Amino acid sequence: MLRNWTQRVTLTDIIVWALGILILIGVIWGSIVTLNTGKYSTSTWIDLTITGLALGGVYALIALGYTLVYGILRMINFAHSEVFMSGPFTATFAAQALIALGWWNTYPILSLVIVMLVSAAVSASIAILLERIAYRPLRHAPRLVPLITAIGASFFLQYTFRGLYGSGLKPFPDMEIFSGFWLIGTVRIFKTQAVAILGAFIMMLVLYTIVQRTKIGKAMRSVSEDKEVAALMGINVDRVITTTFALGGISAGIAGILYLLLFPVAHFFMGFFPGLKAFTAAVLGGIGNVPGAFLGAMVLGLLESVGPSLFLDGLGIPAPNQLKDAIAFTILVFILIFRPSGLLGERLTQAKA
Amino acid sequence: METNTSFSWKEFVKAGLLGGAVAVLLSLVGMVAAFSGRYIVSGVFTMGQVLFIAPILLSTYAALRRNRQLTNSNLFMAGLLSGLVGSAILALLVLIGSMVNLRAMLINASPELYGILTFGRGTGLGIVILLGLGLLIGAAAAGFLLLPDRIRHALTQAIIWVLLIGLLRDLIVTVSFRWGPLSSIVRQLFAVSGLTIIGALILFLLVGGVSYWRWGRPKRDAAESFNQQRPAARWLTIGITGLILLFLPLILGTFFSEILDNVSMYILMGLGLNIVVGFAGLLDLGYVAFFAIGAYTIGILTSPELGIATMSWWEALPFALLASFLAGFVLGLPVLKMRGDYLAIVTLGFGEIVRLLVLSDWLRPWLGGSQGIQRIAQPSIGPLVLNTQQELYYLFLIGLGLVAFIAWRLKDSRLGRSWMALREDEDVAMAMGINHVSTKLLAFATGALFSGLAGAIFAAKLTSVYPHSMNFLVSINVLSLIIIGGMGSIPGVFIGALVLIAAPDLLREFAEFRYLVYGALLVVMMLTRPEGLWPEKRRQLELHEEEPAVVPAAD
Amino acid sequence: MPLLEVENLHTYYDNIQALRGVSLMVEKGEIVTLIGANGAGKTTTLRTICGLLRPREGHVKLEGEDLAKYKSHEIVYKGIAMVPEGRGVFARMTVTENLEMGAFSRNGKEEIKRNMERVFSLFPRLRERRTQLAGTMSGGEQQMLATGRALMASPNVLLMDEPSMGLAPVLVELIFDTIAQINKEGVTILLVEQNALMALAVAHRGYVLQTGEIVLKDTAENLRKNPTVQKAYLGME
Amino acid sequence: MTLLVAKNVTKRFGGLVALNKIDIEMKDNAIQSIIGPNGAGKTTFFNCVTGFYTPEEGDILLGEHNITGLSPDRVTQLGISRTYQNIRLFKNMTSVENILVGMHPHLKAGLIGGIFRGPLTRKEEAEALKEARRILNFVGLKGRGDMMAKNLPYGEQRRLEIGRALASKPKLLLLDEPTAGMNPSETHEMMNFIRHLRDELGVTILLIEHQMRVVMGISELISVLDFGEKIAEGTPVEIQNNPHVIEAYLGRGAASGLVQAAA
Amino acid sequence: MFKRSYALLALLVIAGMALAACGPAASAFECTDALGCVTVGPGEPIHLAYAMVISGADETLGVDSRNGVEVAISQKGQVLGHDIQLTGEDEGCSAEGGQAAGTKLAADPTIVAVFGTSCSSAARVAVPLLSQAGFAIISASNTAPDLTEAGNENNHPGYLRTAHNDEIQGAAAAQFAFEELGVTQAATIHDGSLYAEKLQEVFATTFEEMGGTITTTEAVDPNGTDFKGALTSIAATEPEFIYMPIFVNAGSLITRQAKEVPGLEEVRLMGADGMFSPDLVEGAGDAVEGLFLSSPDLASFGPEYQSTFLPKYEEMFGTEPISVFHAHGYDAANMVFAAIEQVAVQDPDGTLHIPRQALRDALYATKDFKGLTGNLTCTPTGDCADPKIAVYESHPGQFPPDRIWP
Repeated sequence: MLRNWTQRVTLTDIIVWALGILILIGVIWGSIVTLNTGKYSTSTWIDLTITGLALGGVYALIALGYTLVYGILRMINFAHSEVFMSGPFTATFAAQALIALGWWNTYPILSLVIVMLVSAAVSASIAILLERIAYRPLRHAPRLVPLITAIGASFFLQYTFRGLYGSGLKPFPDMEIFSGFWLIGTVRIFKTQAVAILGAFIMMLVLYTIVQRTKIGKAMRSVSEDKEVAALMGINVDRVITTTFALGGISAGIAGILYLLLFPVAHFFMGFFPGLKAFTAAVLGGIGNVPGAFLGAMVLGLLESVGPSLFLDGLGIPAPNQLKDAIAFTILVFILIFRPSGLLGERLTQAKA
Repeated sequence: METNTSFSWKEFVKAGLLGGAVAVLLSLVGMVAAFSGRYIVSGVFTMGQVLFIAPILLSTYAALRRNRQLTNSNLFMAGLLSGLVGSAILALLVLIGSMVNLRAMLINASPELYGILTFGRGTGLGIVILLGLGLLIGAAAAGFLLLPDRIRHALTQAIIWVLLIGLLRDLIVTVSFRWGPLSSIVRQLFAVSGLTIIGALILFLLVGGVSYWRWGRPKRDAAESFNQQRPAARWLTIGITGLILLFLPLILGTFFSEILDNVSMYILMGLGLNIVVGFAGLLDLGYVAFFAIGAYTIGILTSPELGIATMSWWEALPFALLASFLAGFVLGLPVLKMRGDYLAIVTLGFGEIVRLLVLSDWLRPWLGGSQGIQRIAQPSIGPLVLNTQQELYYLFLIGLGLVAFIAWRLKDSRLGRSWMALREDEDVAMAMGINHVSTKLLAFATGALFSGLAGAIFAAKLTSVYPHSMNFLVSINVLSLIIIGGMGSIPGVFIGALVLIAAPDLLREFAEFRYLVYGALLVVMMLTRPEGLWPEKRRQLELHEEEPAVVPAAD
Repeated sequence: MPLLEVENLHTYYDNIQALRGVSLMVEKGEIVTLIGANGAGKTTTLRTICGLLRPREGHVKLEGEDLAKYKSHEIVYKGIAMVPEGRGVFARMTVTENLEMGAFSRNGKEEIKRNMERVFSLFPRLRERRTQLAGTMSGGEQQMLATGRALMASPNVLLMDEPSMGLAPVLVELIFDTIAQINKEGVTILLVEQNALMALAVAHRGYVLQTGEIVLKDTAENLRKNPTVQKAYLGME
Repeated sequence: MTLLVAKNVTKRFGGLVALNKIDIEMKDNAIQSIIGPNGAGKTTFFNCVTGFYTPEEGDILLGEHNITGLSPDRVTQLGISRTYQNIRLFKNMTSVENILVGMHPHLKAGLIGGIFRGPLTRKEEAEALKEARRILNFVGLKGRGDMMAKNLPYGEQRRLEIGRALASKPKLLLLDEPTAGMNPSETHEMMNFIRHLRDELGVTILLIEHQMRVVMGISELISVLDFGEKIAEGTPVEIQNNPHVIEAYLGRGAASGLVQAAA
Repeated sequence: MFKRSYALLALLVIAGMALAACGPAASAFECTDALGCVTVGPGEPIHLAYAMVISGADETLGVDSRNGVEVAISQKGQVLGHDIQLTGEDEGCSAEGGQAAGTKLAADPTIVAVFGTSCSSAARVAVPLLSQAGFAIISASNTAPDLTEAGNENNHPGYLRTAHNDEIQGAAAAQFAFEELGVTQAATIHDGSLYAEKLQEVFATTFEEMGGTITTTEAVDPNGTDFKGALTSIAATEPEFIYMPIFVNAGSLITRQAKEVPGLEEVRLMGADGMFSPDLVEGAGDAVEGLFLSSPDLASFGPEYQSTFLPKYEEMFGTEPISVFHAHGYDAANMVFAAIEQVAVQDPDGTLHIPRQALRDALYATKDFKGLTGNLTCTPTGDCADPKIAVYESHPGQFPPDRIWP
């Protein structure tokens, strides 16, 4: 066996593994040093963890859109970040209107529901339009083509929103009921964070149930396996795909409101980085897998929040938080190298060769 | 097909709606207003007006063309309908805008915009005028379709040229400043903005006349006619082209030299990315990383600021090239096992990592952080320091010639075939004895090398580098240009760069809407002409293949 | 009136013509087979009938009704089901789920249950493997599943594309036996088969397709005796 | 003289055992077949031999080289090439280019050679082109060199694929259902062509085949796989009379039919 | 195609020549200026240009200043009977963008003055080009000290700015923190922009010179949203004060999140003029309470800012100012108008001659110019901003904030 192994290993593998191990050593070393110096207290770590989970919740909901679409069309909807941006961006106007009506703090739950509906509706419509105009005609084209279209659509949407609504910041008003925090023992959880984590979890469960249990969910699964055969079963493939995009859009729209609760400023470029992170999360969890997207997002949120203080600080890197995006992207790269199927994804065997 | 003389009005309403929607969009994103200061024909009409009229006109015309079989009167009816619907949507915008303050949301829904749309005649009269204009547009579209081909062609040409020359007024005037006597002549044709009426008329008649006259004469495309020439004539063509290229900056002045330099730089990168994406089929969205590495290597090695080394540009160049080549190799190693879209995202991640690293405080002592690196050396030949855009143009020219030659040679080599085979079917290519890793790496590294060269010249041109110059948009620019030009096509890179890099540089109002238009262009291009403007022949076949072209194998 | 009638089909892949005026008909209760060489257009014919491909010319009629206005997923509701070439089971779904997908066009719970029973009695093997993922089953079992799945739609006409492909000869016999049995239960079948010998043994009538055209049509028995058929498709010298 | 030895080869996918302790040996210059129903592991075995899969257990030897777990390109360079069940040509390349890609291991020009095109490179390319035309003629595709592979008719695509496999000058050629989708007369031609290959070029050939007529007609030794196990091995006559094979694979009718046909 | 266009060109030239024959007669004015004069014919507009960032991530900065310039133009109407034409180039907030914009503008001799650049990185490349072309260049938002430092290679003749030098503001902030608040432990945050990094550097140097300690320097992503990590790192160094001269987006989020990080609840935050915006008050919500901002002394801002400038801005652009340097742009434009009016020579037919060197001299000589941003007086190297920096304390829902220092 050993002989086989040595034959199989190429220079590439050695370099890649060496890089991986080097980074791992760095991470461990950094963590040890940080923990030894005791620069941060336990409650600090807990705080960072909760922050990370809340961020993860938002990523999770965006990641669901990537995962659903990838599952069914085997394409990366690069413009999903703009689907995410469009909903909350528009919702800030709805929020202003609600404030003008005086509903915002008198009927907070109703207001939140309205804002979420607006956001989900806009995001879903953008997603559906995107599919109808930009992707459907290209369903049989080589894979690069729809990806490039998606990149184009992403830019088009970003700058259309910029043109329509301006490039300034759109503040999202605070909600009184969500200000402040709950104290559980010595742990502080900000209400907005709790809402984000909870909301994401519920949404994930809802989507998971839809995909696994309902008729349309089964139709989605069969379309993802073979569109032609699915059509032969009497499934309207186009409608199923549209539904998938709509679900992804709704989830992105809701993600957008959770995002605004946490970070109450919207602007036309707000989708780009969360989109990339969410994609990373989807890949991390195993793209095409709904619980995987959730898990991946949580892990990513955590690493991003805790990572810089934990790994980089100990290595003596100044301003470690500047590099937290680099952490996310490094994770993406290494996941795709060492376990492209992600944490929960099934290993796609190439048994069909 | 039934020979039905009646027409389905739905289609034309749709066409009108589409045209109107596009016109409204262009208005609301601010393009109409931005271009409304730009006269095409001074005092007559502006580019802003063109922007809201053209969508309706074109959409109506396209719908009519699809229904050519209709009777003339029906064509006119259909045209009127479509035009009216289109303009009605614009009118609706004006009407709503006059009643509700849309501006709370839509920042461009300004009184200024309504003024432009209603030709400054107020809401009531303006809407009537607008609707009338819609009918006029419809009638014009129908009438245009009914014109004899020859006249229609001449008319189209004339309109396009008037638009073009009118738009480029500033440039032409600017260049003409270099040519004293010519300047005053040229300035007669142009007003402060756009063409004078007389200028437009002359141009219109001239182009129309020439194209009317040329109608029906055999047309050959440039490449074909070039290939058909006798060797002597061919060399003459090459020689003349070479001479023109050589003297271009002297003829056109600094303004154009700057654009030429920019275009050349992007062509340089485009040729590199073309190898990676076009030849080998590896979508690389982090191409800017290698550009950054080339530029920063020059910066680190030549700038006295960091105190690392103070080489001359020429001494540092090999290091820059080597660094980017090796970076391509090293960065390529781990990612090349991936396929397709994963690769795209990972390379994007790489590009961002490189940007974040050069920006970081961590590496600041060596890379300058956000303050960048200044006082970078410029190349010198003997006593002559290449420090103006005109002089640097020659550096670009040499680099370009070299790189284009290499790209062209590689395309038809054993390596080129291996890339193509990998692109077509990776498994099978491996089973043919092609080492997919090293072959892809070579593509990646060669592409990186070209990008590094572009970066090295870039650093010399600016004498400074900043992390902010190394952003994702550079990668997107390069990718867009090779796609618009035609993936895998070497002349396509040149065309793509001219369209995407030179055009926005020439039209300054355009800069604000650059990425909006890029985005739309990429989508439209992929939907209608995925092979690009100057496609590589092979690629063209490949991208249009929807269903297996041969009857399925196991029938 | 024939149950299924195909008139003068011209079908193209891009600009390459695959069918050049194929006409055929299937009477109620028949097994009709379509034989021909690779690339003759057999699969194309089936795909055109069930709407996966659109003919440039010609009509497909079911009980006299032109199907041109229906999309492929709507045609299932009209009573045409297909067992696709290569079986096309949903590999990551269980046997039961596959069968449920087959009944996607049906709403009556009772009917679905009944059909499921019928499939299980036809293929007892499937009952044993109800909860197994379809992708992990053998080729023969997958063929059974695909056939069963098509039956779940209670079709009037069953289109079968190369049911014997890649199966052990011993299973081929079994599959053809089942085809005959399904037919006896009242399902009309249009069968495309490479294995002309077996196909003609089970079918009532047959058509011979060559480069997109019908070159011969006759009863199965006569076709078996036809010297051209014998030479070209049955391998008898 | 044995060319290929597969010893104890086992390959699993997750929980599924695709190949279970398979032993297959091939003599130099032989024509052998592997038969068995779909999913029996035939193609998986091919993939193990050509380096696409690494078996969990067992060794595969080509001559004196242990090729277990080598990457596909290395295996090809050592002298194995293959065709595919569903033809996999480089569709958008011409026939000649397909062959030239097949000749890859025997050409040298790399990055530098490709750019500078020195006399050596030019000579190499010219000779390669000549050789490619010769191979095209050999597989009966004279004059089709500049056609896009996807525009060739089905039978010619099959032959082009074989030509491409031959271009790497293999010692061992693996053919995956070479007669799939052919009518009896085409099949007959293909059988002759396979024999011709072996006799003319001295290539050892391993087939996967479903058409018993072909298998029985040209193989010298047949291995029968079922559910990843080798259930029998022997000459065509032995196989046809092996009760185990008849029960698991051939069936009584087919077996007797074959016996008649062979008679 | 090619032949046709050649033919076209030739015909154009001929047609043009014919027209040129009846050109206008030469004027009598004689230009003695060292850099030459710009001649504006009767009925022609005075050509001003901008080189600002109007696309990409930093576009609000440039668009806002440009809007300020446009407000000034719109209010001014005409200068000496001539319209004002404003054209411009995008400098992309980058060196290469600056070079492109600079080169292109430099090639147009009708331009009198250029407003710009927005970013200092662009300025370093663009200014030498524009300076050589003889233009007056006035930036509304360059703050890097080297641009107006005498003898520095990045200082060029003809360059002025209405934005204040980082040296002044950074030092003022340090002085405020150390002397007024009496803090000795401070942390700083920058966002990787030239502006922020330079300001925090100046702050840190001054603060340490005074005897304070900089506990740590963090850097954040200006487009980021979650800054808890960075704030936690800072909290671990136990500062009394955080100086974060960044922009509104990250600034408002940090202001909020700092209140949620244990150990930072009581730490005072201070921003610079990059955050001096109503958007910040809205974005940071209640957390804005007690946030210090340094900015030019609002007391010297004329009342016109609220009464006429803002309404005009909103009327023209449909939004409140989207960044911080609109008023500086407005002042820059008015300075140029005043200078032109001062030096231009007008012919009886309305033709205007603007001597370039004289224009520059007039600008450099600006003294006590009543602008929106204060009383502007230019130094010989072009620093025109009113150097009076004040510190403000913010309260929720209130803009402008309360001036508390000096």
